[in-house]
Amino acid sequence: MKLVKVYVTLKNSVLDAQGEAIKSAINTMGYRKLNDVHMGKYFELNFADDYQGLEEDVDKICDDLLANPNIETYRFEIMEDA
Amino acid sequence: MKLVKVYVTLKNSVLDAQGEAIKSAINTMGYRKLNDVHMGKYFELNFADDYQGLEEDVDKICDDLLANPNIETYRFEIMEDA
Amino acid sequence: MTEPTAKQIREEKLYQQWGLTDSEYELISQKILKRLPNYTETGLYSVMWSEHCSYKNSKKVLRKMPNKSNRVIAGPGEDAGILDIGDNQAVVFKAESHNHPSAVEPYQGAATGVGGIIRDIFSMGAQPIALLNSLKFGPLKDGKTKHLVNEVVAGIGGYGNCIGLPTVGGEISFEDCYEHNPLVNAMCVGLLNNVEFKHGTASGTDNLIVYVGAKTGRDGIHGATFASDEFTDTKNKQRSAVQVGNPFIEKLLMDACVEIIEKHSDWILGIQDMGAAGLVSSTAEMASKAGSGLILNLDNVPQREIQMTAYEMMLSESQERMVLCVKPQFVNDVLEFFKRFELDAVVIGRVTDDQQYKIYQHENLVTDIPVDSLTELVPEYDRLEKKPARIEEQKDYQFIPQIDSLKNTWLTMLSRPNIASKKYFYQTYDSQVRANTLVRPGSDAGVVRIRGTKKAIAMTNDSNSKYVYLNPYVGGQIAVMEAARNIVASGGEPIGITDCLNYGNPENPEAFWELDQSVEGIASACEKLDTPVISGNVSLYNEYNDVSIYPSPMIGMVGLISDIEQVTTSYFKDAGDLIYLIGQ
Amino acid sequence: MKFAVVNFPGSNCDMDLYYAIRDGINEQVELVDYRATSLDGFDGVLIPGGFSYGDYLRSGAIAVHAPIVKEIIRFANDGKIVLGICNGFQILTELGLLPGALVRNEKGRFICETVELEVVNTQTPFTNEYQANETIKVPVAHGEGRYYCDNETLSQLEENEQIVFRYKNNINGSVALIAGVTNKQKNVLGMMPHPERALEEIVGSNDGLNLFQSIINNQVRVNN
Ligand SMILES: Nc1ncnc2c1ncn2[C@@H]1O[C@H](COP(=O)(O)OP(=O)(O)O)[C@@H](O)[C@H]1O
Repeated sequence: MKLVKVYVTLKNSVLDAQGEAIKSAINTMGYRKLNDVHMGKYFELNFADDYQGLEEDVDKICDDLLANPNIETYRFEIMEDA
Repeated sequence: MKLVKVYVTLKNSVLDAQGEAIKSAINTMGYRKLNDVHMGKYFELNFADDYQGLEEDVDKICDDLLANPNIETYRFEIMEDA
Repeated sequence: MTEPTAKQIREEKLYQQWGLTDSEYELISQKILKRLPNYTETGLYSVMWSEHCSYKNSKKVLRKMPNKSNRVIAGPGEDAGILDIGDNQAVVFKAESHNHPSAVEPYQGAATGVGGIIRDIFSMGAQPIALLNSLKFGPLKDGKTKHLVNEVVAGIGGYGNCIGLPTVGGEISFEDCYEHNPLVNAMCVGLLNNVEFKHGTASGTDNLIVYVGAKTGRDGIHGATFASDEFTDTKNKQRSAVQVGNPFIEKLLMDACVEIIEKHSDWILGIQDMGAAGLVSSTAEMASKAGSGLILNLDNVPQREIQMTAYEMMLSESQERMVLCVKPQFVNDVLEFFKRFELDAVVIGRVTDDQQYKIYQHENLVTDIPVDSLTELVPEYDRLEKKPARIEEQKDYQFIPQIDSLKNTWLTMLSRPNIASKKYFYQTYDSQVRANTLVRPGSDAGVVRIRGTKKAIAMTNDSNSKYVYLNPYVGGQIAVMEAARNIVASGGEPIGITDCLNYGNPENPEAFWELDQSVEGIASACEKLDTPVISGNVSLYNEYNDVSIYPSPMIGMVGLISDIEQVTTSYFKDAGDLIYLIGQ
Repeated sequence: MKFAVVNFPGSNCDMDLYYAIRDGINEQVELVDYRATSLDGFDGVLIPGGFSYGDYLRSGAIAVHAPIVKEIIRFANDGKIVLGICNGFQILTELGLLPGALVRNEKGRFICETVELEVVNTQTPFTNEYQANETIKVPVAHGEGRYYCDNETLSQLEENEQIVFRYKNNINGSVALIAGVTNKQKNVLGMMPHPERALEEIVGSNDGLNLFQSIINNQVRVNN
C-alpha cells in the first residue's frame, strides 16, 4: 500500500474563523503565550502498491476535490509502502 | 516562534462518513486503485519562543480541546524556531 | 508594490481595467475634481460608479415600478423596504443577488449572499424572522453542475442554519442558459416592533462614525465591479475576489444591532451595513443622504492583514461589518455595548459640514473628493432598445403537446428536475428554528407567525424565466401573479414585493428591451394588486462568452395573514376529500 | 419551578426554550449568560440548540470552556435537572456529563425533518408523562447528530436504562437508533430532537409538551 498524506490549509489572506475561535478558547483555558492558530484538514489516502503516476493523480485529486483552490492551498507526501 | 503541528484523526471504530464520501467521489472521478480515505483535522499553533513546558501544555490542549478522546486520537510535532 | 500615479492611470488608461469608461473618467477628472484622481480615488469611483452600486443603467427603468401604498413606511433607497402591518408593527424585506460570487466560489458566494441580505434587514432595526432563496442552474447533467448545486445549497444552509433563521421557501430550476451563469438570489424578511426606524444616514457635524464587527482583510476587493462585469473564459481565472462568511460573528452582530436600536435608539443617528464596496459605499451613502461631509482615519480600522493600502481597505468586501453614526456623548456607551457581545467597535471618523469625503492613512490625506460625486453625480444611461427578432417570429406559433400515454407523460413530467420535489435540497435548511414556522417549504408559500399576535406573514419567491423570454411584458406579469397566487393560496393578502432583476448586458439593445418590457409587466401587475415594490436588486451582465441568460426577474412577495386560523397548505388532507379545479 | 436557559455565543434556540417554559408550561424562566458563575436559585438548567461558537472545531467543543460550565457540572452532580437539546446535547457529551459523542450525520448533510421517536424509558424525570413505548412526533435539525458510543458503553446504557428516545427510522446513522440518553442518575438528559419546537398543533405537533410537563410532575413527586 502507498499511503499519501494530504494537508489542506486556508490561504493566508482568507479569514480563518475556526482558527480564531480556537485561539481565543485556548487563551480562556489559561495558555496565553499563543500567537495564532490555523485550522486545516488532514487526509490519509491509501492506494494500491502498483499505482503508476501516483504523484500526478494525487495532485489532480487535491486540486479538484480535497482542496478548494479559491481559498485553500495543499501539500502532500507519498510514503512508499506504509 | 515555536510552531506546533497537531493531527487529529477519528478512531478506527468510528465510521468516517466524510472519508467514505470522499473515497466514492474519487472513485467516480475515475481513480479506482484507492483502498480507503480518512479525513482528519490539522492544526498549526504558534507559541512564543520562550514558552516553558510546551510539550505538556500542548498535550493538555489536545486532550481538553482539539480532540475528543471518545472518538478521536491525536499526535503532534513541535518544530523549534519555525 | 507601488501604486500607479495619477498620470499613469490616465495615460495607460488603467481606469478601464476597473470598469470606468473614457467619458466617465473625463467627467471625474475634468468636471468634478478638475484634477487627476489618484489611485485610491480612481478605485472609489470605479466601484461606486459600477452598475451594482449606482444602478446607472437601470435607474430609469426602475422608476417605472410603483412604490407607494398606504402601508409603505420606507421604500427603495434604504437598506430594505418597510410595510406597516398594524399594531405598531411592520415587516421589512429585501432580496439580493449573489450570482457572480457564487459562480466563482459556490459555497462562500451563496453563504455571503445570505449574510449580506440578513444585514440589510437588521440594519433597519428589524429582527430577521425568515429566509428564502431562488436558485437557477444549468441542466443537472454533469458533475460540475451537481457540485455547483450542492455547494450553493450547502452555503445557503450553512449560513442560515448557523445564524438561526428559518429558511421557509424558495425555488430551484434548471435551464441551459444558466450553465455558466448560475443565479443565486436570497431574500430575508424581518419584523419591526416599533415603526420608527433608523435611516442609514450620517448627519450632524462632529458626530462620530463607528465601525463594528469583523476585521477588514483583502477579501472581495472589486467585488462590486466584478458583479457588474460579464464572464468570459479568460476572466474565469480571476479568482482573488472571494470573501468568506462567518455566520457566528453575524449572529452576535445581529443580536447586538437589534438590541441597541431597540433599547438605545437615542445613542444612534444612523446605521448601515457594509455590503458591496464595503467601507466606501456605506460611509459615502450615509454622508450623501444627510448632505454632510466625512473624515475617515483608516489607521483605526480593525485589520486582519498587514500593510493594506487605503485602496484595499476602502474597497474590501470583508463580511460581517457595520457602520454607525453616533452622538459623541454616547460614544463610550456604544463601544462598551458592543464589547459585551465581544465585537470590535472603534471610532473611525467624524461627520463634517463641508460635503467633502476625506480619508487619512498614516497621517496622509489620501482622498479628498466631493461626497456627492460618488453617489449623486454618477451618469445615468439611457440605453438603446430593440425588440429581439425571435419575438417577432414566434407570433402565431402554438405549441400543441402530443400525448400518447397519459401515464407516461405524467411520469416523465414528474421526473423532470424542474418539476420534481426539491425536498432533497430544502431539507438541509433548518425551516423551524425559532418555533414560529407554520408552513415549511413544500407548500405554496412559507408562513411564519408573529408570536403574541394572531397574525402571520406569508412569503414566496417566484420566477419563470421561460415565460419572460417568450414575452417579457406578459412574463413579468406572470411572475407577480404566480407569487400572488402562492400567497393567497396560503391564506394571505399580498401586500408588497421585492425583486432581483437578473439580466444580460444592458449595452445590448435586445437585453435592455427585455429588461424594460418585463419591468413594465411587473409594474402593471403590482399596480393592479396594490403590491408596491419596496426594495430590490439588479444584476446585469449575466453573460458568458456573449451568450446571455434568459431575462430572469425574481419576485419576492410578502402577504399578511390576519388570523393564523386562516393558514392553508397545498397538500391533500384526507382520503375521500373532494378535489375541485377552479379558474379557466 | 424556576429554570435557567444558558445562552452561549451562537446559541439560537434559547428563546424557543424560554417560550416553552414560560408559555408552554407556565413556569418561571430566565436567560443566563455564559459568563455567569452561579446558578443559585434555579431548579433546572436547559442548554439550548444552535451553533455555540459557530460549531467551530467540533460542535459543543468550545462551549465547555465557558465560565458557566463549572456551575452546570456542580448542578448536575447535585442531582438537579439538566436538559440539553441538540447543541445542548453535544455540549453535555463534550463535557462528559453524558456518555458518547455526536458526529456528522451518516449522509454528511444537515437534515431538518419531523421524525417519529419511540419513548423507550418512561421512568425518568423527563418522560413520566408519556406512555411506555409511545411514538411521538418531534422535529430534528442537525448536521452532527449521529450518536456514537463504543460497545461497552452501549451495553451499560442498556443495562442502566439510560436510553430514553430512539428514532423509528435511523435518519442519521446513530448507534442503536439512539436519539436521547440520560446519565446513570437520570437527572441529566441530552437529545438531538427539538421538543421545544413541538408544543402546539399549529406548528405541526404538540408531542414535546409532555417532556416539559414531566419535569414539573417529577418535582412535585420529589417534594411530596
Ligand atoms: N431553494 C429552495 N429553498 C427553500 N425551499 C424551496 C427551494 N426550492 C423549492 N422550495 C420549496 O419547494 C416547494 C415547491 O417549489 P416550486 O417547485 O418552486 O413550487 P411552485 O411551483 O408551487 O412555486 C415550495 O414550497 C418551495 O418553497
